[in-house]
Amino acid sequence: MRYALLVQGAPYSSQASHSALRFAAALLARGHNLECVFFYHDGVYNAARLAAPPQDEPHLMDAWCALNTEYGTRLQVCIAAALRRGLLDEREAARHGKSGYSVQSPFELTGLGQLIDAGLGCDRLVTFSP
Amino acid sequence: MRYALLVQGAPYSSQASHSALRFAAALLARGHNLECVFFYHDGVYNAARLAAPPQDEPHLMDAWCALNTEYGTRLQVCIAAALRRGLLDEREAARHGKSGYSVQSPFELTGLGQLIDAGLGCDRLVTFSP
Amino acid sequence: MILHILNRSPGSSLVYREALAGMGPEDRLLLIEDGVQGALTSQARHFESLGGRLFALREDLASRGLEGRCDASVQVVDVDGFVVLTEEADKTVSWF
Amino acid sequence: MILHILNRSPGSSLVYREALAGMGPEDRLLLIEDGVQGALTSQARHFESLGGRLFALREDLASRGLEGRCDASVQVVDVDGFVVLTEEADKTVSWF
Amino acid sequence: MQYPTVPPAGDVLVILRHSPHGSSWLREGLDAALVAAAFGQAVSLLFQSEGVLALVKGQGPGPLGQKGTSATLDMLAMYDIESLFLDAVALARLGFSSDELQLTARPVDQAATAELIAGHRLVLTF
Amino acid sequence: MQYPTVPPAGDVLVILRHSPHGSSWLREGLDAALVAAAFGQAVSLLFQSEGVLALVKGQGPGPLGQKGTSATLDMLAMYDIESLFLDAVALARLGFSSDELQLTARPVDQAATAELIAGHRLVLTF
Repeated sequence: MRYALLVQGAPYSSQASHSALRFAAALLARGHNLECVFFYHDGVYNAARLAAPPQDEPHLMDAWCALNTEYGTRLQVCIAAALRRGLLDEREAARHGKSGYSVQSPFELTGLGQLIDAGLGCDRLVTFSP
Repeated sequence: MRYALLVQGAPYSSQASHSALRFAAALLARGHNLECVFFYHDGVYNAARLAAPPQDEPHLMDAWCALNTEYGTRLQVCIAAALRRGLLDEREAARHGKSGYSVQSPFELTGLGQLIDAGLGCDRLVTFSP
Repeated sequence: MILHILNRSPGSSLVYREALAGMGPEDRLLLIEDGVQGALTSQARHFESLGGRLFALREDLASRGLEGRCDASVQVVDVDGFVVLTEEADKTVSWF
Repeated sequence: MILHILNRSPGSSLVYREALAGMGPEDRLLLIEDGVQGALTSQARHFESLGGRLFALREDLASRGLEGRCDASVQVVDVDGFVVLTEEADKTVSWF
Repeated sequence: MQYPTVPPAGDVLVILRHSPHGSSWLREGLDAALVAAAFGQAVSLLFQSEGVLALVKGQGPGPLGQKGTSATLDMLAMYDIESLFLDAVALARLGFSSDELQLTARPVDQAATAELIAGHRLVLTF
Repeated sequence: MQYPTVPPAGDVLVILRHSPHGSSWLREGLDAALVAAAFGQAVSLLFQSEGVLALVKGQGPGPLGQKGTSATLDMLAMYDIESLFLDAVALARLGFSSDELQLTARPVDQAATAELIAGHRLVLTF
């Protein structure tokens, strides 16, 4: 089946990201496809490229990126939720006259329409919230 | 009296920052001093330098910075909470081998000891949480 | 006297029980943010043990359209009153 | 059949009431994260209307040291079982 | 009070469980509903639990001019979102009646809530 | 069960209301307690509500190896944090008894909780 996940919890603050990643691994192991993970509300903080967790803790961002590399899962971040929270890719940073950027590929800033598409287009959408 | 605030809510996600800023304005108007604002838990996200909120909404980061400029209030961010959430100043970014940075002056990354100091050294500590 | 500050509604969160458990006989409770729902006539019974020691923040009531629906047992204060409450208290404890 | 997923404990959050209100007679409820507290023998009464349709995630029970304290009415599933539950359901609804 | 026994079905049901101002959940949920409608989906809203407070009249800006959500509610009709429901139990518990609200929403009880959820292809809770 | 009528006073009381794994509140609260103790303050801990689950035996890592807090509890003694209290009502509600816990903490009832809060200069809730 084609799955999509919606993640709404900030990494390290809530268990949402951990639960979603564990669920992702299990569904892939059962032969399903994970089309995309959509990050909304505080879930957008998962895309913060500078995250530097202690070495004895899971590196959530690396785990997200591995989903993209190994399975082609798209990592889509709600742009409206991201901008107000300080998560800008190079293009948005330029557009807002800011130097530097805080989001990079494979995370992509995108509109909420992608969430609706994923929710209606995939066979299953599973939400992990704080 | 000498006040300190502890802010633990992410900006825009919870009302904590708005409440704290309003309370700060009121205590200053009554002639008190606001020695510092300490950011912990998801409150550290208030220090994200790239925040680009819509123009018809309050710019929380600018409001924090104004407290520092006008009243000398120190803006102290728990370094351990910040690093795992992707909030690094130039020094920490260099130390972790990352290009770019997401926190800048007048926000300062500091240890939790500053929170204890503020809590015991000031006359009042008021906490705003999500 | 300690000022306790509660920002959750008794209709969705049970933290108000711990806030009440932590209060001494002179302590005061201020409802802010979503906590002001507890000041509604329909909700104030959760705090009836407090007698005259229950407060709610006017600005948070007003922004929610709830200012006219407070229980008579609640003292409504604006943010300056919030500061005064912290001045009068030995310390504050926030419940969330 | 719809799979409802609840990650809050009935001891601190009242969202379990809305989750139950949203459930049809064939729907299932899976407790995850802090929600697994609801699977404790002491807490499972909140979900007694569900009969055999209450599940709890084994890994979240185990990491909290609660695996041995589940009520007999709860079906404990691991994360593979969680995926199976989503396969069998028409859709999922998360309550938090 | 009359409860619909068979609520209309649709593509997307957005359940709003949070009150205005305290968090961004309500606003972000409404945004998701507006976008779904703009993409041509048939959208229903269910104001549940504290979410019914979104419908209270006379709301204003929060501290620092924090935007609320009542202006967004006025946009629902423009987006053809007219399938509005509210949690009758929660409304009564908070001491409000339906005719005191900014918008008209159909009160639903527990059975109708479950039918609403079953009747939509995608259900998002905020 | 005996409740202390006059709990010891101290500099800093850290109230832990959240359970392990579900959020970072418990860990961040414990970190604050350890730092306060390292700075020479007399620190007390109160495990309240779901926070009493921090004391349950047999905890392990969460998904992906997410660290829990039980190793941190073992460090409390090293930091001279020996003034530990727990919410007797919450423990009973969850169906546990004091002797099933990883650490010994004195059960407190409502009156003792208020005294604990009054008896410390700084009270932080997590």
